[in-house]
Amino acid sequence: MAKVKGDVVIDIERCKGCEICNTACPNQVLSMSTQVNSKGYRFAIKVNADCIGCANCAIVCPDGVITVYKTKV
Amino acid sequence: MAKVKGDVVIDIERCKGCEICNTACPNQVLSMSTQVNSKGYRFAIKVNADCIGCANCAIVCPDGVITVYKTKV
Amino acid sequence: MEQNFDLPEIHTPENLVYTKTKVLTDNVMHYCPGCGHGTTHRLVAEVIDEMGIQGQVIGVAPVGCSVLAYNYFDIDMQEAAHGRAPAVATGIKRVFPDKFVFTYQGDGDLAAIGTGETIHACNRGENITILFINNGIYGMTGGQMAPTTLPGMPTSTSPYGRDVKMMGNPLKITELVAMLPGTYFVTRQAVHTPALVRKAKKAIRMAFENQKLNRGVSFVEIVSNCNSGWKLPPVQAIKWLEENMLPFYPLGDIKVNGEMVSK
Amino acid sequence: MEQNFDLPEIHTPENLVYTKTKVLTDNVMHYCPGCGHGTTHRLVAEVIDEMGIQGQVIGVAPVGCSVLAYNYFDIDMQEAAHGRAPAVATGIKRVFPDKFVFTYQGDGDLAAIGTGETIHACNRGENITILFINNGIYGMTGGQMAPTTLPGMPTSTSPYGRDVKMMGNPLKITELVAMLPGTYFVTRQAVHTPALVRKAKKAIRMAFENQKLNRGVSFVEIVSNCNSGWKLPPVQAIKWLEENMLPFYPLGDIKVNGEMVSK
Amino acid sequence: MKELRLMKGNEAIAEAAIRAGADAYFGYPITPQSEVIEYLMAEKPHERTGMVVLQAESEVAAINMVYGAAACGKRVMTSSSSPGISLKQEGLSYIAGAELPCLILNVVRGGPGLGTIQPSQSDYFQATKGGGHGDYRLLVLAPASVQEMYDFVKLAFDLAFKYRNPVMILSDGVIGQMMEKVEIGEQYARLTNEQIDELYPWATTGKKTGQDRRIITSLELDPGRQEKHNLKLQAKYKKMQEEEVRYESLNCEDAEYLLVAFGSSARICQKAMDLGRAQGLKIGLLRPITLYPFPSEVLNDLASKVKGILTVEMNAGQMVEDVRLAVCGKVKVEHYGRFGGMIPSPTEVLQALEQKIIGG
Amino acid sequence: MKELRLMKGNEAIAEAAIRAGADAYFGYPITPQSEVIEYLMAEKPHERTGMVVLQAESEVAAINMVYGAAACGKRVMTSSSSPGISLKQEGLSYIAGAELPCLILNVVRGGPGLGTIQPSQSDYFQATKGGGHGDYRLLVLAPASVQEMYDFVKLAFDLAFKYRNPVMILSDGVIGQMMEKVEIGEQYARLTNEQIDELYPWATTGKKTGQDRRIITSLELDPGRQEKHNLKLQAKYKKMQEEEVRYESLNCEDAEYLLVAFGSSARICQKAMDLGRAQGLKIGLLRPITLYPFPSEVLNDLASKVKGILTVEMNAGQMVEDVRLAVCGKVKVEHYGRFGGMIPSPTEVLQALEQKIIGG
Amino acid sequence: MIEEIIIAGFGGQGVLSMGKILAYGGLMQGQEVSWMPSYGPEMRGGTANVTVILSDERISSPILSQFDTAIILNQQSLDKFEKSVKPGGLLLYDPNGITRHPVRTDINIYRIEAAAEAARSGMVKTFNMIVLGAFLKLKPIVKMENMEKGLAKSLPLRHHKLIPANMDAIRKGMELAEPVAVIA
Amino acid sequence: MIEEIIIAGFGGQGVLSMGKILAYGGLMQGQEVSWMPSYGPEMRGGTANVTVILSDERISSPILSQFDTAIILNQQSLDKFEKSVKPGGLLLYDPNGITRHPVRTDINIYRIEAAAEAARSGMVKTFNMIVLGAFLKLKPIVKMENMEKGLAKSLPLRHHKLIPANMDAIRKGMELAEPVAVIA
Ligand SMILES: Cc1ncc(C[n+]2csc(CCOP(=O)(O)OP(=O)(O)O)c2C)c(N)n1
Ligand SMILES: Cc1ncc(C[n+]2csc(CCOP(=O)(O)OP(=O)(O)O)c2C)c(N)n1
Ligand code: SF4
Ligand code: SF4
Ligand code: SF4
Ligand code: SF4
Ligand code: SF4
Ligand code: SF4
Ligand SMILES: [Mg+2]
Ligand SMILES: [Mg+2]
Repeated sequence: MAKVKGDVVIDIERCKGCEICNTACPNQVLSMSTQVNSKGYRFAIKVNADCIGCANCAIVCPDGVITVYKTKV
Repeated sequence: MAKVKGDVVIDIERCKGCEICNTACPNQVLSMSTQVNSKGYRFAIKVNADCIGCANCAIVCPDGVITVYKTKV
Repeated sequence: MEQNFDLPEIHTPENLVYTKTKVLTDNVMHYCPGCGHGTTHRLVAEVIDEMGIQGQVIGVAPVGCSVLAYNYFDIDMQEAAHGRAPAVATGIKRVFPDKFVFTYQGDGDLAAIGTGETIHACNRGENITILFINNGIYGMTGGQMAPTTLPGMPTSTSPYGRDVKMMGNPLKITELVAMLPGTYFVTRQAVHTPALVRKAKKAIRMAFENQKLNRGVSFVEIVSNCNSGWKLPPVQAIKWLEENMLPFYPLGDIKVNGEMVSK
Repeated sequence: MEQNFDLPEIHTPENLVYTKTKVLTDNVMHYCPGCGHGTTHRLVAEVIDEMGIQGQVIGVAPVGCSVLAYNYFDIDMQEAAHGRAPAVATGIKRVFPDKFVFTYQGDGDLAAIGTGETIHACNRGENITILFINNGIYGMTGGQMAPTTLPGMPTSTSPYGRDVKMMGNPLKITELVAMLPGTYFVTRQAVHTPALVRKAKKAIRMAFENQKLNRGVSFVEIVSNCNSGWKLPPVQAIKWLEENMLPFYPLGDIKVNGEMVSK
Repeated sequence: MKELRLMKGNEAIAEAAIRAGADAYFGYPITPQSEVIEYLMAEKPHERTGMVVLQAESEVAAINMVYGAAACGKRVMTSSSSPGISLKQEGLSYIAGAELPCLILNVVRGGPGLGTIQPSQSDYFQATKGGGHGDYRLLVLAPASVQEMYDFVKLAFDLAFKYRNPVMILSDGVIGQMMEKVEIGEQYARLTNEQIDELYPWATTGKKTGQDRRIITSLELDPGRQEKHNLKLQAKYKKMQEEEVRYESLNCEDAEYLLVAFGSSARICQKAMDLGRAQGLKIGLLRPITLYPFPSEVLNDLASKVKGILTVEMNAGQMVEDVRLAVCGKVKVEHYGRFGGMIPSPTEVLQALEQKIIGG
Repeated sequence: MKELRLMKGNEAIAEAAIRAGADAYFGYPITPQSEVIEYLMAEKPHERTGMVVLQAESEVAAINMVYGAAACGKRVMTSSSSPGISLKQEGLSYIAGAELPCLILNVVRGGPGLGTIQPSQSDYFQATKGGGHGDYRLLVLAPASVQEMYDFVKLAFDLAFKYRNPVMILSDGVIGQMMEKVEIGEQYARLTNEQIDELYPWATTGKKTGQDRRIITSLELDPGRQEKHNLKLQAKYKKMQEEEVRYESLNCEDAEYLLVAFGSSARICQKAMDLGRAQGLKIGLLRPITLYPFPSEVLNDLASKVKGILTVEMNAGQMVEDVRLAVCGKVKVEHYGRFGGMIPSPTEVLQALEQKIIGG
Repeated sequence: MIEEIIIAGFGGQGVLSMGKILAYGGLMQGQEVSWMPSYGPEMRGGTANVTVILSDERISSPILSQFDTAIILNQQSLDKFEKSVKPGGLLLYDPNGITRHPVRTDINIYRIEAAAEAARSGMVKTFNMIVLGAFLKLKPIVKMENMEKGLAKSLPLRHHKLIPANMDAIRKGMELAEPVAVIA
Repeated sequence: MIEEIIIAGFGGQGVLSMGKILAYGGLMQGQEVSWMPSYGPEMRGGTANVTVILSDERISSPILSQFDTAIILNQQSLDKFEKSVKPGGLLLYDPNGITRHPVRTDINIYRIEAAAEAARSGMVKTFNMIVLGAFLKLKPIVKMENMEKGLAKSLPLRHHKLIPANMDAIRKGMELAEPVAVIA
């Protein structure tokens, strides 16, 4: 089975720090920043390189913040 | 079994000649007059002496026209 | 001159079997000949009479042929705006929880413009009695289509018969309100034969008795005739009712003691 | 500074798995963090995108938190008065039978003030899609009790919890509309986990596909969270939803292809 | 020659709607105007022109169906009578706020409340000052004959689209129920969807590729922008005042006494005027046809010439306020009214004029 | 000393209702007045006084619940904001027609349509001329402070029962949302059912043996009798005009220029007046407290003394018509308005006065 | 020419359609016409009346309190409208069911036994046309040919076969009008 | 004495309650007070502001466009209200998150590092009281004893145990107010 490598791009200005993506990620890739964006929200950040591009985070994100890429390596 | 004798009193000014009492009477006691009352309606009249005071006519009469008496003879 | 069959000698109080209750006034009702509104009025009045609650009842009649019901019931009454009787009754019952409150509504009133008020009063379980006269038409305004008009039935706003594709389906609102937890007793009755009148009266009695026990909504539908709207003489209208209305709106209890009656 | 885990090298069109659909505008939604309105918007937009019907859809959003939905959907939209979206949608669909028309309504909107419009549009079988976001509360106006508020649940107008004796029972309007002959597809979904999102999207897709076939009303309830109204952070709100809302509002299809789904 | 028919006012409205190319009617029955929907249903307009006719579940639903269809650029109408029109006030305010064209017919009956089904003009304030909330105006036409019931339908649609504003025909039980001769006009074609797209770029007909989406709303959370929207509405109303005032003036040239009345009251006043003139009284009649915009200017002019003005209304005194505002104290203005379904007779109007104005 | 509290206007209304011995509140949430029902629910008035508080399914239901309970002789109220008040117009017309006492609070927001939730006074016409159908009037009180929000509740109930007429408190988002000091008055007991039977023989409390049944209705099919009923209503309104006009006049004795404003606009005008007086301008302020009946007489008197009048309203010019009707051409009357949720500042009011009246 | 007429009777007597046919007749003759009914399905079992005006000029008020002619078909209507006939005007009534007969002496009073005739001939439906015939005899304001055209216009096509019978009834009514009291 | 104040910041910063406590303090001191919020739950995630007036006399307009004092807690509010301070008036702001600092030279500008202090002390909830303390230091219009009474009045009974902590925060704020630019 080919290994899968994924990555997410987070539009931090749209993010509201709700942490729902975080809960949905199978690999605990996401966490919340300590800084805030211009609206005063902490935002989602990647905390490891384990993303498999499953898009779980993106499809539960209420604000359409996350773009997901996936490739077989 | 004691024989039952009934009679109905018809308030002809209230009667609207709908003939529903007529249909409900088991003994065909009632029929409609040829004359009209002051509202222009034909009204219920008794056409025989076979009333048994069952009150069927009275309880289906929409206008509360009929009073019923009954006695054992 | 017709023959006289009177038996004045038996007209004594002991022999009295039936006479118009005093809870109905002596005013002649404005209903068309043979209209079921009259019969239903009488039954409600008789129940009030027999329960001895004439002084504790407040009735609500909204717009519809029975808008002048207050001319006939000798009780305190309120006339309500079209469709709003359940809200009006809610207002009354909430400030007078110990009085008996009933609404007397037509099918246009209860199931068209008043749908929201009907559903929500039932859903809240207001402790009231709802009398619902379903004649499949707007009687008062001249025979327009009602939510309950049968498929194919002609009315003045469906002159070629109700076309369900264009005008929608007849609404069985009684079955709907029976689904709500706030209704305790839901039944469908008719009043065009002596036997049905007797059953309907029992149902109305139960609907009022439930109020004493604070059970929530008691909902009594009466499938009735509108001779003017249907353009049929009374006796034919009753036949039409039996052949067309009753198969679609079958008589019987739907919910008793808060439980659906299984079919 | 946090560590950088970006893999810009794989950010190519072939590798793109997921990105916000263009049927949503780039405006940042005004919803509170974690609100299910956002997710639901996205799914509707994705379905419109995938069906290629952006130019044929007219959406109706009445008052409620989603009143500004027209800022987010890149389609022609109408804002409707509170509760009236099904009537507005009826008006649109009747003059544009070939367009896709949907309403997007909250529980206060659809099941309180809009009860009459909801029931009658469903009963007429208007060929529209109704999206019903049930968060058990009036989000927009500051968390008042909705018809769908659970027993005992505190809101700003039931600060000591919903007392069903006084305030009435929660209304399962979805089950009611499923009883009406005019509804063709009635389902209850949620969008707080990836699996549920996928299912919900399928349901929304089916609801739009049905319009092509002139099947009548497709009604999709989404059980959702209102973090502000419930006064819970998003992740906790989702937990509360699972533990409290879902047992009362069980997910799943209720009516498919015009037939009740037997349980 | 055009086709002549004897029709009720309510039927004339319905026939005129079909002929004007109306796309949809949504309404709920109520006396004394149910003939509108009854006539439409009998005529099968879906076959004649493709016009949609739907009996709604309530007046509230009906006006919101109008909202939805009007927002699509369609010619849409509804009709009702007083209590039903009250229920439509929120919807009307939304329609005015969202600047949607449509036609609302009110065949007024006596109020308040359930009142009576007999004719009345007691909804003048509601129609002209905005019975709903917010600063908005309907353009209000008051027909005084069955022919005008017919003619004003097309006029109303034209004005509604010219201004993107709801237009009300304020009629009453007399005009709605009476039959008169009507000249039936031509059948205008309904607009095609392509024509709508071209003529009404604001209409929600489905977003066109490469173009902006259309949004129909009356919401503006930002008060600054909402104020701008209000100013735009006010400018529109001002334009109506400049361009759309309509009235009929009879015998006003030499009049010493002026009757002002609209709708069926004006018909009665015309007879009263004839009776008075026969007695040598120089009476004129000014009949406002647009109640909003009100013919204030002509009244102000006439006020300089006459000795007194009597408004005759089937209400407790409503239009009289607009007459007083127009006249601005120049001359005495009194009101004579019958109400609750009572209709003044020409003789009693003449008496009132003599007592309140000529003698008074 | 009476108890002092800092309260929002909306909360003051709610507390005042409990203290005035109100029997019931029926309402539906809408910004900016949802605090009324929220405060009531939090206070558990069913425990404090036995008062009933119910969140209705809609504004239409709420006003009809009010109808039912008011017909029982109970002290009943509802509250809403503009769109919700529009929905209540049919019910209000019924209540006025059936002559039932009750209290309606409108915390006005900017319209038309959904508009904005910000403060406005654009429902003046609707409140004073009858937004519903038929010839009826509400008695309308316009509070200008949180204290008046509190005080007018009892006053409104008293007037409502004195006249058997609905009374509206016409407030706005400013007065509803602001907090000010409130002197909390005593707790009045709710009337017992026996007291109601004695005081209000018209109330439907259950027919008493040997007495006539009570009928609450607004229907009268016979136009002659309906007209009598209308005349009775008109006589009542006349009595209100004679007995219930209320206003506040500030610095009117020596005023050369008069500001006329109600509610929160009057507060702003007061500041504008102070600013103007500081510049030596002799400005007075007349604040109508009852909008119906309108203080026409005092305005007519003042019109003889001042050089010009400016009405300041958060609308496009509504009360200005009543001022003009009162003044009857004696002196120039202009209107300055901000709307759509915009609130005029004292300085801009002063500028408007200078431009439109003093300079103009 | 202007003729102001009230026709009044029970709901079922064809009062409104009689007025309508007369008005259509006038229309066919090129006259201005108006037809204003008392209305209200909400009032059941009551009386019905209609004001019909035929005129050579534009008609002002369609509602009147004084009439050139009153055509009266029951007691209530007689009681109500006898006084509304202009001095010198015409009162035409069917005596069937009338117990209190008209008393005015300043008007022309005629009777038409239409109910009796309709019963006799078995054509109950043409009752109102008999009355109308009597009126047209007394006031020949619409030519018969125009009445026929009026009937054709006012009846739906499927009822056009009834026109001859109706015209016969009108002619019959013309024969049967009888003076009761005629002023000098 | 009359003091017209605007307090403005993010929704969650306690802007409204700070205003309310100040107003209650004034009330306890026998002053006339008014508190007028920008409102609208319908606008989510936006900014909040409140106008508070304390005065010895009856307050006319509760809505103002010019203020004696502006208390500013975020960038948007600074951008919006800097210009609304009367010449010679006071602008007090928390520099946390502020990138574009105030520039006016005709007013007195002070800063209060309340966010930082609240974070430091772990008492995040008292952030707004620290700000209020700074204001009261600069404009001692309400006595501390009345502030304490005001707190007691404005907090529900179950929160009265928090009064000492709040008073401490006010006192802390008094210490921390720092001038930025003070006019002569
Ligand atoms: C707001 C409003 N809309 C419409 C009407 C007219 N109206 C009066 S009764 C009625 C319907 C009557 O039908 P139903 O309720 O079935 O009673 P029925 O006369 O058949 O007994 C209607 C439409 C009204 N009075 N008020
Ligand atoms: C006629 C009218 N009544 C009340 C309101 C106020 N209002 C706006 S939205 C709303 C309820 C919102 O709740 P819901 O429909 O559940 O939507 P949510 O915000 O929860 O998504 C209310 C009561 C209004 N705008 N119009
Ligand atoms: S779900 Fe979306 S909005 Fe929420 S934290 Fe994750 S990226 Fe941000
Ligand atoms: S795509 Fe999947 S693995 Fe990657 S961050 Fe999102 S949820 Fe985690
Ligand atoms: S049922 Fe009553 S109204 Fe009908 S005919 Fe018999 S007695 Fe008369
Ligand atoms: S009482 Fe019975 S038997 Fe006698 S007339 Fe009536 S129905 Fe017939
Ligand atoms: S119209 Fe119909 S419902 Fe009304 S009284 Fe006549 S028969 Fe009865
Ligand atoms: S208030 Fe509730 S429903 Fe509205 S946006 Fe916030 S979380 Fe969502
Ligand atoms: Mg019916
Ligand atoms: Mg909700």
